[in-house]
Amino acid sequence: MNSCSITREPIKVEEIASRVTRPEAGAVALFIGTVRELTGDKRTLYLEYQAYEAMAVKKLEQIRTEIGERWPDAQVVIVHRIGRLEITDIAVAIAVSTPHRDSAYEANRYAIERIKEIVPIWKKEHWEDGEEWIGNQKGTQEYKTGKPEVTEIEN
Amino acid sequence: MNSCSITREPIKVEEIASRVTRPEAGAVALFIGTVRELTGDKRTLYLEYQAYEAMAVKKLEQIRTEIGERWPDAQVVIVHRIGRLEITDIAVAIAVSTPHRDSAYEANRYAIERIKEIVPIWKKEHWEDGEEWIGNQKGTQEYKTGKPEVTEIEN
Amino acid sequence: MKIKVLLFAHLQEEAGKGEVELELQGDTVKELMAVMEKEYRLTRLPQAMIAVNEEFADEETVLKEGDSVAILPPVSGG
Amino acid sequence: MKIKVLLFAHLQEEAGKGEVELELQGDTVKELMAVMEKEYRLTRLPQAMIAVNEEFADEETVLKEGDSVAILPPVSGG
Repeated sequence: MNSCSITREPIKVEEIASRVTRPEAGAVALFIGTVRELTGDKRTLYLEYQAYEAMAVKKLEQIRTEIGERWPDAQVVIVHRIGRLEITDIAVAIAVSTPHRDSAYEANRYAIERIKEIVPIWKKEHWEDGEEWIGNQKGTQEYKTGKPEVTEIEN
Repeated sequence: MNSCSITREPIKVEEIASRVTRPEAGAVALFIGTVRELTGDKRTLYLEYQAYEAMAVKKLEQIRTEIGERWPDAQVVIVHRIGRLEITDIAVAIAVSTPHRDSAYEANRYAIERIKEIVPIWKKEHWEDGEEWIGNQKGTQEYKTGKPEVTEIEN
Repeated sequence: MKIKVLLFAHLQEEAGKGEVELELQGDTVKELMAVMEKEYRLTRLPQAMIAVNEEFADEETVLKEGDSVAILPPVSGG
Repeated sequence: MKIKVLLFAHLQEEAGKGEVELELQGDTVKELMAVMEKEYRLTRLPQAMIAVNEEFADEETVLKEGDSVAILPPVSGG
């Protein structure tokens, strides 16, 4: 099963959830990132997402592998949408199923933090008075080595 | 909007998620509790959920209120299913939307822990060789006062 | 006085019904619980929570005519 | 040697295209970056990550004919 993907189509939550649902799992944690209208006092009209697709899929799969090492019981599906997205559209959906809920929440949280670190996807915000490609939102770190550092996730 | 409910019908994840989706929110955390086949070495055939419905809805609404006090930005929907549930059926769905993801995860986690403490719902496990109403799964505490204690949630 | 008592989960099965009406001598939850234990042979009552008119109460809670008392085994929803 | 360079986000807009082929004098990512900066007036390159053939690399990475080098501004997915 191809469990991580980049899509141009609307993301269906039900479908993502059902792909990790299984008899062994008692918990499914889902995270849905949606397009927010206001950031500070700026009103977004719409967003544009761009990906380095081949590498983005590889990096999403890497995150799945990392989760498999830390939470061997987890099953993970990640889908990220690209192209033009309107307010409230789903940009990313992460589903994690596990036998017990602790690890579903933890692994899910791990996935979104890692996506924001290593997956080559960018968003451009479009406002009434301009537009801008958004940089790293986890702080304005410079990648001195050219590589993102592997950081431990703080819960 | 009646945001917490007890239902006898299958829970639709898409519908629950859409009820908290809004322009102010950038994050939706969903938790789905499903019927697990194996608990230890016991194989469950199906579950039966029973609720003290009027009070259960009140207590779910109380949890919504508690979340509103701790995470004022959060919008919450909780739906719990009762009756006979088969393996992989959804027993409970919790959706929390917030502007930023931290509080969505935290508030969602808070909700499921509180549900397991104060909402009068019981499950009966049916196995091949018997059946049993399941007691408190958060430890075998006795309620000496007759009331559940209000405990802080450990993350 | 007349009190309506609601039973759930294993208590409901032990009593053979989910709702009983009883004429209570005394006026506290504690006295009501003693009657229930004796008349219906209910088990694991010390683990139960009590709700009076859908709000958590305790053994000292004083009842009045027409109250609805629910005896709630430890919950296992979610 | 011939190297394919992929550009994204603001870099793509500054270059006016997402992909360029260039004939590189030298063989490290660092040398390639210097050429890109000079020829395409790309900004904020010090913040960029580098990938060679879809895997993260760094300035010292040695390139070979036919490699695909992607210059990745800080990511903002999710």
